[in-house]
Amino acid sequence: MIKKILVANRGEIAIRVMRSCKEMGISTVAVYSEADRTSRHVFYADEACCIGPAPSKESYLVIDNIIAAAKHFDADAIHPGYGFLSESAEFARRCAEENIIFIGPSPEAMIAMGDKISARETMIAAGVPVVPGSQEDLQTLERVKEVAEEIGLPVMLKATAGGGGKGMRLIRHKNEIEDAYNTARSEALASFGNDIVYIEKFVKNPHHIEFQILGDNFGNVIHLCERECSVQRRNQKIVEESPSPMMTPALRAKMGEAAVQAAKAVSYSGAGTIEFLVDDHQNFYFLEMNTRLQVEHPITEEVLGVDLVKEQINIANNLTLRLRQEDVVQRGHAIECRICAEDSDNNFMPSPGIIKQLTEPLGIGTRVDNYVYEGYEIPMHYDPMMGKLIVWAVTRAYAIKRMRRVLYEYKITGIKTNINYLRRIMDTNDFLRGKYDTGFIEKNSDFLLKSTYESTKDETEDIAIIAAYMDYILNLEENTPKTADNRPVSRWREFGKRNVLRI
Amino acid sequence: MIKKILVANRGEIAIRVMRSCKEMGISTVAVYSEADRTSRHVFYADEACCIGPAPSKESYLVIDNIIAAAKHFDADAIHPGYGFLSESAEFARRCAEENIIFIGPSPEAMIAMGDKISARETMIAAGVPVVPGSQEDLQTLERVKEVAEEIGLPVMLKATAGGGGKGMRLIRHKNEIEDAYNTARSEALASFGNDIVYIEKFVKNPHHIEFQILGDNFGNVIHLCERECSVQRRNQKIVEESPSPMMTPALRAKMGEAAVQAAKAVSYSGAGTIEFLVDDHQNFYFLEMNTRLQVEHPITEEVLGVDLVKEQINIANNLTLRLRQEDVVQRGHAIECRICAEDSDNNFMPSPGIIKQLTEPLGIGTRVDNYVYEGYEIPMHYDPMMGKLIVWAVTRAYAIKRMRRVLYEYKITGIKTNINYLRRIMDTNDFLRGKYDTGFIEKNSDFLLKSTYESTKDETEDIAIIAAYMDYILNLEENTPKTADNRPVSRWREFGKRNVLRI
Amino acid sequence: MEIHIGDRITNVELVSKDDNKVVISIDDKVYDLDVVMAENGVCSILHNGKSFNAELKRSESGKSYIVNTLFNTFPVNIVDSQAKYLRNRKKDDSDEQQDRIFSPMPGKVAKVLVNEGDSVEAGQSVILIEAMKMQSEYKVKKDCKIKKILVQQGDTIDGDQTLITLE
Amino acid sequence: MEIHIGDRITNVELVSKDDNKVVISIDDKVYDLDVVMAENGVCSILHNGKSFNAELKRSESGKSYIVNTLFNTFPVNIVDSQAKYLRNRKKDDSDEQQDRIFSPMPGKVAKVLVNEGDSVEAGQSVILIEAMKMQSEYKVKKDCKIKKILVQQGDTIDGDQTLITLE
Repeated sequence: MIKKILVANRGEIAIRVMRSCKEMGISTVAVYSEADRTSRHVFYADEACCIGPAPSKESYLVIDNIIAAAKHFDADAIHPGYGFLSESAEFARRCAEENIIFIGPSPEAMIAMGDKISARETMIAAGVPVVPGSQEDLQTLERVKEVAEEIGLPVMLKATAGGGGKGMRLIRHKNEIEDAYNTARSEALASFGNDIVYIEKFVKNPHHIEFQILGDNFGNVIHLCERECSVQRRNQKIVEESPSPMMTPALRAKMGEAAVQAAKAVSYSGAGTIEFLVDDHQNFYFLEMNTRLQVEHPITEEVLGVDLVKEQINIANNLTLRLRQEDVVQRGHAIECRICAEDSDNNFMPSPGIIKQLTEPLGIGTRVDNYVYEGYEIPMHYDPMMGKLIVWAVTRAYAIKRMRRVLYEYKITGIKTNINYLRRIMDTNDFLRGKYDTGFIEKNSDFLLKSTYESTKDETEDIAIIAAYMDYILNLEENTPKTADNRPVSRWREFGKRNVLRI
Repeated sequence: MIKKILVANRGEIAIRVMRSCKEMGISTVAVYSEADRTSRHVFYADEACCIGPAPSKESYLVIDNIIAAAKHFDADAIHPGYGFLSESAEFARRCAEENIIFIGPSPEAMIAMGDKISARETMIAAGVPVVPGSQEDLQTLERVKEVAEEIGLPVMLKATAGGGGKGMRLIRHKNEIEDAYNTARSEALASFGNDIVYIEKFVKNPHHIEFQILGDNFGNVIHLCERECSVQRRNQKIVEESPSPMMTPALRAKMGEAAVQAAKAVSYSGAGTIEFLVDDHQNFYFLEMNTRLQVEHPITEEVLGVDLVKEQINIANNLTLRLRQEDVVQRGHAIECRICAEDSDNNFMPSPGIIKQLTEPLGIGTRVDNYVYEGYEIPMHYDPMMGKLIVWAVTRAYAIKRMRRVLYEYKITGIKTNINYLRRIMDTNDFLRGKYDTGFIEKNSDFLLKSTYESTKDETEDIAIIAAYMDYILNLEENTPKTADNRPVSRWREFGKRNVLRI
Repeated sequence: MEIHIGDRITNVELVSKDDNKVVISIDDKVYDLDVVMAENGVCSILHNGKSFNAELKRSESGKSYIVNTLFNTFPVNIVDSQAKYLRNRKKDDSDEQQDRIFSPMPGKVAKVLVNEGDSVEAGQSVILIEAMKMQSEYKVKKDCKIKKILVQQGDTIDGDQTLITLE
Repeated sequence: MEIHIGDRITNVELVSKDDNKVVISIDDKVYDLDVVMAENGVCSILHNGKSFNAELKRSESGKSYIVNTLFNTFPVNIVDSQAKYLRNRKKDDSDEQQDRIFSPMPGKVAKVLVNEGDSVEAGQSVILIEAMKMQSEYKVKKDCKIKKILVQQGDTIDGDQTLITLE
């Protein structure tokens, strides 16, 4: 059985994984870059090891350093989290060679799902619907034109090795084909060192719905229902919910079955996610498989009452799945918002810096997966996501209201965040009605980006003036020597006791 | 429908109630004593009203002041929380007279359940088992002797109007009867202005198990399963869990049915709790009914996926119960620990004071119902409970491990707390095995009260020395002028940058 | 005292103060308040029974605030005598004058796109800054000349640090 | 420097310090550490790859600490020159001498049970303090006389405030 796990990640996911390890009595080893000495995952772990300078490619992405740390600390297993090396088949293979358990699928499954064309082929063979398109590498412009005509415009031209929107071109008209072919290939070559492209039918503003699956080392695979992830800005998910407001029991059964088939087709073991595009007529198409934990996995945990990290570790321990498909019963509704250090009023400019003050929301139906703390400096080297708010409630309508309450309670100063933006998403009519697809953010951008400051000339505006004024006076008065422990309350006390104020 | 609720309480329960109000779009009015101006419930509410000086009996217990506040702010309803006026039939009646909805049962139900003898009579009539004992007021010593003989020693002599252990005497031998009768009566007279007593069979170290019930204004009553509350110190609950480790489905059905009968016998409307004593042979006896929300209600919410405050408000809005008995299905296991400002190493001496630093536990399966914040001064006038930690997990064993993790993450400085004591409860063998009754704390007191400091002369001890030493040096170095916003990290930065340190 | 909120200019005076009880006038309006600075950066104000919580973000200078209330964010500026003096002194300068390029947030110089002495056109990008896996371009507002380049590729920069001076 | 932990007396020296890298000797043992004061009151120490978090509660004097580690609570006292001086000066006084009655926590005087000038016996209760709905009795340790009573029933008291002096 696994006794010690090295968590090859940072930020909230490292803490998330370590929390479950601690609960299972498993020791943890943190790895950290030079920029992350004060990051909470270093404190939280039982042991910690510096693996290089701040840039990820010199630390969190260096397989040799992580393997060396695992060997030095005698870790039985490595949990990769998401991002970084989590989908590197090479890393998984190295772990196997070094006799370290990689908590995730086999390198073969990762490779099969990593290449988009081979994944499409595997899915077609397994009877899982894919977006209509080419099942071959398109080597010439002529072949691209032929296939595009066959499928019918509009189509998407995509790099086989692609990801993150790179090496991807939308072709609406025949005369755009040649230009698209050339630019997509050169971008793919530059980004992935590989210029192979293929074509897919373009689905306009689909729903992005994914199914969580779990497979063990004995061929058992179950699905854990869906997550609705259509609230995206530039292909980045912002808000996720489960169940999907557009889901029906019949469609869930059908898509769930397809997800299980997809995972079985690559003998998948561990936790994974099958992403589907769904159109307005409930047609669904396999998009890709993520062979790791997702950022948004907590909404599944809340609705089903499972601990996915614990399930991953049990699978890695060669246990059979704890749950059968019929044990998987959804209860209530969960929503997740990703809290990012970014200035949503200023083109989502990243906002690293020191957190001066932090009050996190608590109470019924509230879960915060975080890693930041008061006084922590969010480094500029990594992702701006600093935590996730997850709410659970009996119904979708009540979950939205709870998310509003929770966003209201969340107070952070020192850096800029997207909290106001998230609040506005919770007020958007399309979201409230549950009638939205991946076109949501664009469609509602005027409402979402309206300036937060509107002169009201009312009481609230005067309250803001008064608060600033009082703080200013207090600050002026603060020229008395300070004790080591002066706190705002005692400041105010002193101020209060004076009664009369000289300005 | 209710649009505005005055919450006639303070502390965590006031915040708990207001959170649900906010989620339902209902405005809230806080009432506060002069000692509570900086209490979070004042900030959290939409409106706030001072109702008197610090002592409860001049503020939170003054019906006239609370009614006046409700009328001034035009509140439709009053939620009493627990404690204070929550079980005052007079308060409920005044609300009715003033046309304010009291969120709780009718005054008649409160009276029927408030007097112990009448409650026993009602229960016997309803076919609910009660502890064998007298069904009459015992007016003479002779009658006491007769009844004691009838029932068989040992017996408890109790005051009809009693509570909190006052006016209560255990009689083991015949020759103790007279003395017990005299002291119990005089104590009851002094405490409750009423010297009527009755006798109950003494049940040694029973389990304290209670059933949550919900009733609407149309005669529908359901039970929401049990809570195990046997971990008690001096009749105060410390740790509660649900389900009870000693419960069986058959016993649950039987006790649940009895709880529903008990509530129906007084036409109960709202949320309430039937407390039972259970002996080792699964015999159960009605103990009393609490006609309000309990401190430990969140463990029921977690296991069943309900929001009890919302259900209370729906019932007060004259809605029929949302749930039928067959909808009530337990999932997983929940444990609650009460966090108190008290010095568990020093006879649980209360420890009011200013909270210097606070880090609350977060993440999967963690709920914190709190009201304190950094810089807040816990006043000495009220209850020492400053919040509750609630964990949920798939199994009992995993819930205990999660509670350990959560207690580990909870950091608070400035005041003394019972957190170490709670940690030790989680390590007690009897608790781990789920084999405990109300004798638990006494039985395990040696283990629970062992001194936290044991010289280990190992690395950890040296680490403690080093930490204190470094902080001391840092503090010495801190004689440079301060900016308004100096924070520990920047302190350390400055310190770090100097490289060489002059001591 | 002069206080600006957005474009609105107000005159604010402290009329009296007795412990938490504060009377303040804003222009002609008098507010009778109960004010407490309770949490780090949070100000609780009771006015006619209403409970307001204003979250204060104070700038380094201590005179400029971002104030968050439940539904709004307000920029508030305290104009004390020192600020008035600076304002008067600055009056001659055109506010539109851009004499430097800076980044509002910390980051890393991904690429410097110009050389010292270059003449650049309005809207031309001069430097690329990277932070949190995102690159931002910084442009000049009007035609000008690059005076001095104070950073080079790979440098770590602070927020508000001058990167390039213009003339 | 002399540092006490419980009953153990140690000699602690800072050997060197370069940024976070700190070398410290405790008696004869040398520790090569990576030390960060990261959160308010929390000290992160890496030693041979192990990650320790020590939670510090500093007394008002700044020289006496309660240190919590994962499984233990340690009382640590820094004995600097000032503390040594005070210790020497105090040597003549018997440590067992009880010259006052105080409460460790704030509260309210529920009842004063003696009068000035009263002779009281060891173990006799002299005052009742109430806080958080709980009453605590305070007793004298040995036979003595009540010198001065500084509080009366209903008074609000601070922690560590002298309530009664004894002689």
